[in-house]
Amino acid sequence: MKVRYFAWLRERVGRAEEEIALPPHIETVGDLVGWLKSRGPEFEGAFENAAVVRAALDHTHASLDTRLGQAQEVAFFPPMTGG
Amino acid sequence: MKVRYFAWLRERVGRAEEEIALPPHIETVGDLVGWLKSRGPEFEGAFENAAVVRAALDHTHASLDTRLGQAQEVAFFPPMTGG
Amino acid sequence: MAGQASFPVSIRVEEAPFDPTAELARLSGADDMGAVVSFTGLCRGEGGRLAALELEHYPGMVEAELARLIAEAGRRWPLLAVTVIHRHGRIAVGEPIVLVITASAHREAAFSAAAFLMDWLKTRAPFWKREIAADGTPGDWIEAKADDDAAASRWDAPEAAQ
Amino acid sequence: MAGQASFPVSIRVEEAPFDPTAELARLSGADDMGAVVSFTGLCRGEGGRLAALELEHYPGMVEAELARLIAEAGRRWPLLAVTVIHRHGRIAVGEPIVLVITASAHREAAFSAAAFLMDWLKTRAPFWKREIAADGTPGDWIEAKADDDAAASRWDAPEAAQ
Repeated sequence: MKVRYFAWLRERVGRAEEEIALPPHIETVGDLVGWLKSRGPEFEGAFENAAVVRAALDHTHASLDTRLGQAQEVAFFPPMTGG
Repeated sequence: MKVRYFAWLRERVGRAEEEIALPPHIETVGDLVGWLKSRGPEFEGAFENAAVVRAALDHTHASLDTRLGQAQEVAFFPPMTGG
Repeated sequence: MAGQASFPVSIRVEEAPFDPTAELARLSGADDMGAVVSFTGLCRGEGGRLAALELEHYPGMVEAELARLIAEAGRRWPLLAVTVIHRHGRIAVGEPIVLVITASAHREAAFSAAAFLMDWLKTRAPFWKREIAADGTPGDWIEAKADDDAAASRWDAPEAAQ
Repeated sequence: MAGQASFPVSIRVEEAPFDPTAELARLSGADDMGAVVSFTGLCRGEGGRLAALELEHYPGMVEAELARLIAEAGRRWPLLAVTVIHRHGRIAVGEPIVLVITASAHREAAFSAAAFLMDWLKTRAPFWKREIAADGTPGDWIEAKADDDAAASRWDAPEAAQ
């Protein structure tokens, strides 16, 4: 699965995207966040405040309890500030 | 005093404007309407439905009880339909 | 409703067609101009029934009333510029009739002021429309709509101005 | 939020500056197009503090999300055309960032749809702004505003679609 990061989340985790092999029992976006946070302090820091992290599955907004299902790409980013 | 008429009011009274010498005791826009209606059937017809007649004094919206005061120009017209 | 606006105001009432895009381009952005809203009102053909509209107006009062409406908008919202152009005479189907442009630092003020100006212009600026049928025959004067009165009256209460 | 709009839609997400007036001119008036509203969002200088904004975006998702927002607007109001252009990359003070154009038969639909699209775009389209100071130094990421969330949420209830 491709994971992408944007804006200050990208800066904090130190990469724009990566391919990950999903470990077993990771079923929802929230499960994935929990697993990512276990990978090191840069992830722990980036995801420490869940209230300001947004997610998308295959280009569609998702919430922490959205199931990953067959999604090819998951993205994490701060609240949007376009327009 | 100059009196001007617009749109279907102009058509019904058969003129776009006229100079009138205000008779005594005509103090408000409503008084003037009453006097105009006494001038003939075209005025009687034009002003028969007071609810659809608007007035302005010197280019400012006025109501039936607005006093004519020193106004130089009074205008009568239907509800506006610009824009 | 008295008083002058404290920002650049352009008011034009004219017979010739105008180009809304050229008018929008005329607006030079100040450092703090973050939002520009434009409204263009066009002559509808009503499914081929009409060739044009004929607009009568009250010269002098139109300009004075538009200036009063713009000054009122300036008291309600922090505006940086306003343009209002309104045509009179014969306006063919597809041509613009009216253009309102409002500029502000933020979008809410620009949107609200533009909607307010259009709603009040419709019920307060002395213009009257008559239909010209597809075969060129002058038709009826258009009647004022209760909808337009309702749209204008939503701005009556001071608390509606935010 | 699924589905396609039934009217002409133009969505562009690009780095180069665009000309809002040229985009407005591109809209050809249908017989029943009586109202066109445009919103242009410009880069403010914040009193000389900023030189530019740098906009990061999520290619692919931006276009998909904008298409969903426009389709939703089309379900709420009888629209005849919608254009949305949004830039990314470096945007100098005074330059346009975003343009939304909505066309309808009547002004209320065009105004409401434009305001709706801007409110939802601000909170749902994946763009992130960072300040570039007057001396060229990259500054902070701009934080999302509670005001913008409030503006977006006023469209949540179906009855707010009027």
